[in-house]
Amino acid sequence: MDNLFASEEQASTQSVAERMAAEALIVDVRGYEGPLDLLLTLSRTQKVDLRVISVTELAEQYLRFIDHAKSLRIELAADYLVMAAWLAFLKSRLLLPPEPGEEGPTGEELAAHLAFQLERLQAMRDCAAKLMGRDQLGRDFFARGVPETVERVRKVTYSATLLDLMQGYARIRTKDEFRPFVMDRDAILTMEQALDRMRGLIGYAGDWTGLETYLPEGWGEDPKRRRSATAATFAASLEMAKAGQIEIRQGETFSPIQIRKKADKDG
Amino acid sequence: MADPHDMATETSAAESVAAEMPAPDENQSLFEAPPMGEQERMVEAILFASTEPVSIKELEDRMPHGCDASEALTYLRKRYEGRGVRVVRVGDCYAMRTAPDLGYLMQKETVETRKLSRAAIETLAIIAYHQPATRAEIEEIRGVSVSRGTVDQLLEMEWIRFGRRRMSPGRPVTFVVTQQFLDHFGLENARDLPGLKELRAAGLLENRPPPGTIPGLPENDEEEDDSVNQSEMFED
Amino acid sequence: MADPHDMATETSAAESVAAEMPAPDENQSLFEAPPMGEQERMVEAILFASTEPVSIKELEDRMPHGCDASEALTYLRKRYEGRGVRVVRVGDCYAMRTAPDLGYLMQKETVETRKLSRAAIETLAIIAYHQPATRAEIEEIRGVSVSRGTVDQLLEMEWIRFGRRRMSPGRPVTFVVTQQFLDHFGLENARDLPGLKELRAAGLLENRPPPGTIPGLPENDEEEDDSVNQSEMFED
Repeated sequence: MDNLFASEEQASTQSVAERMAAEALIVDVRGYEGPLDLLLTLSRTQKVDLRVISVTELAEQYLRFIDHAKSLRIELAADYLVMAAWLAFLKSRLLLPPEPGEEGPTGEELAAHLAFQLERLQAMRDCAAKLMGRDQLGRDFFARGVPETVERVRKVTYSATLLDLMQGYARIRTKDEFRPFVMDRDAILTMEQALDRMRGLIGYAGDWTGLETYLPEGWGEDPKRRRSATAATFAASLEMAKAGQIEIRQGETFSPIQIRKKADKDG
Repeated sequence: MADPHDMATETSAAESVAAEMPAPDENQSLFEAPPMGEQERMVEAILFASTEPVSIKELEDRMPHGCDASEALTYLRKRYEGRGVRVVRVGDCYAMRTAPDLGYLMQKETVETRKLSRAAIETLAIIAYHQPATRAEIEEIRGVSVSRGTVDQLLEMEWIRFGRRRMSPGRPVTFVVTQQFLDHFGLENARDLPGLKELRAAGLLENRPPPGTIPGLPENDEEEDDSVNQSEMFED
Repeated sequence: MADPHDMATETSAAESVAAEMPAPDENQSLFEAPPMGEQERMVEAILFASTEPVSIKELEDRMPHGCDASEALTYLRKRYEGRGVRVVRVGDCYAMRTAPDLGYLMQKETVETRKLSRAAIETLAIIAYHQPATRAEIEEIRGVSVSRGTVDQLLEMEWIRFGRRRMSPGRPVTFVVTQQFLDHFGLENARDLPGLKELRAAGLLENRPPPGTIPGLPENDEEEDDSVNQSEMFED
C-alpha cells in the first residue's frame, strides 16, 4: 500500500502512475484484503472522487491486473477470479445496450452499487483512522492511578405484600382447612383399617354377631362416620370370607348382616 | 457534498479545539517555563494519574524545563482545600486522596430484596389482626412458638413496635403495628384489613369445607365486623 | 442528564439548611439532603476514587438520601474546566480523566495497548458507525470475511459486546460498542463519533442491498450460537 501511495504521488502522468501502481500491486498482492480492497486501491489511481469514478475503467484496470498477475504466475484466490468474471460481465453490460425484455438490474445499477461499496469502504477506513487518531485512554489521557477500593456492603431488605399478609393470616386461622386432603378424611374408615380391626376382633367372636358391632367405637353415632365404617367393615368382611376366615349371613333383604369366625380346621 | 477527505479535515479541526494548551515547544521551554497556572495543571494531572506518591524532584523531571513544582504544588494544595479531594504529603512525596470525611462514600451498598419468611409474615399478620398482641397470644394462634429472631426482625424493620403492657399477670409486653407498616401495605388503619369472610369471598381462602364440618373455627371473627367495604382491595 | 438550564432554577438557598433538620412531612425523606456544595464534594470524591465511569444512579445510591447527583455534577464539571483533570461524560456515566493535552507528561503511566490489526480496527469502526451491526454486514462492507479472532479480540478488549439479535431470518447476533470503547476514545456518546452526521447525510451508513448479487462477497456465515440478549446501549 505504502509503495503504491508513494509512487502515486511521484507520478506525473496517469499512465506512469498506473504502470507503477500495477507493479506495486503485484508486489503487494497478498497484502490485499480481497477484491474490494484491491478495487478501492485501483480506483485511487483514477484520482477522482469515488462517486464519479469510471466503473468501466476500473473494471478494465482490475482485469488488466488479474491478467498481469496470471502472467507472473501469481496465485490468485478464487474470489479475485470470480470478481474478474463479474467485472467483465458488468463491463459488457455497461457498453452494450440492454437486450429487449432482459431481466435483472441494469449495468448502471450494478456499477452504482459497486461505486457505493467502494465509497463506503473508503469512508469506514477514514473513520477507523480518525478513531485511532483520537486521544486515547492510557495514552493521551489517564484515569486515576490509585483507584480506591469501594467496599461492598450488602444490605438486605425484606418485602411482603398485603396479599402475603392476608394469606398468611388466612393460613393460620384456617389451619384445619388447609390440611392436605387425605388428612381431612376423619369421617372415613378405609377397608384396610376395617380389616385390621376385624382381624383383631374376630377371634373373640365365636358366634353370629351383627356387623355393626364391629364398627369402631364412637363411629356409630355420626351418620357420616357410620356410613363409611359400615361400608368398610362390610367390604373387609367380604374379604375375610373370601379368605375363608369368617362366614357371613343375612336373614332377608335389609335385615342385619351377621358374621362369625369360621370353625377351625380341626373343629 | 462531503468528500470523505474533506470530512476528515473538518472534524479533526474541531477536535483540536479540545487541546487548548499545546505542549510547550522544546526550544521555548529552554528559556521560559510555562505559566504557573499551567504548571499547576501539570502537577494536578501527574498526581492524579500516578500510581504512587510523587516527589518534587520527579515532578520537575517530568515537567518542562524550568518549572517550579513546589510552588505549583502550593497553589494546587490551596485549590483543593475543603474539596472532596485533597493533596496530601506522604513522606517526601505528594499524592491526591479523597477527603477523609467522605470515606463513607467509598462503600457501595447493594440492596438485596428478600421475601419475608413465612414465620415473620404470620407473626406480623397476627399482630396486625389482633393488636395489641402478646407473644403468648401469637404463639397460641400460630400453634408454634415465635422465635426471638422473627420478632426482632419485625421490630428492626419498624413494622411492629411495643405497645402497652397487658395488665394481666406477668404484665407481658404487647406488639402493635406501626405507621410504617400501614404505609408499606397501603392501609389507613389496621382495622381496614379484610376479615376471613372477605378473604374467602376474594378467593384467598379455599371455600372447601362446608359449614358445620370444621370444629373450632368461629365464622365471625371480631375483625370482620370492622372491615366493611374492603372488597376493592382485591380488585388488583 | 444535567441540563445546565435547569441549574439556575433548581438551585435554591433552601438547600443549605442544616442536614440534621428533620423533614416536616413524614412521607418525605427523614433528613434534608446535604447542601449542594457538599454534594459536589461527594461526587468529586466518588469520581476521583474510581477508575471506571460511574453512573448517576450509582452516585445517588452512594450519596445520602435526597441528593441530586446530576446537579452536583454540573457544578463539578464547571469547576474542573480547564484544569489538569477533567470530568468527562462516558455514555450514561461520568469519570475523571487527565486533560489530553498533558498526555506527554505521562509516559510513565502509558499503558501499552495491544496493537490492533487493520482488520480489527476497521471492524471496530464499522461496528461503531453502523451499530448494531451483524457479522454479515461487517463482511458486506469490508468485502472479506471477518475472522473469528478479530471479533474475539475486540470482545476481549471489551470494546464491543453482543447487542440484540436481529429479527431477520436466522436471528443473527449483532455487535455494539461498549462504554469502555467510549471511555477509551474519549467519546461521550456513540453519536459523537467523528463524521457520523456527514456519513449519514451521504447515505453511507445505509444498508443498501445490492441490485443483483455481486460475487466475491462472502455469503452470510452461519451465525454464532451466543444467545446474548442484552439491551442495546444506544437507542438509535
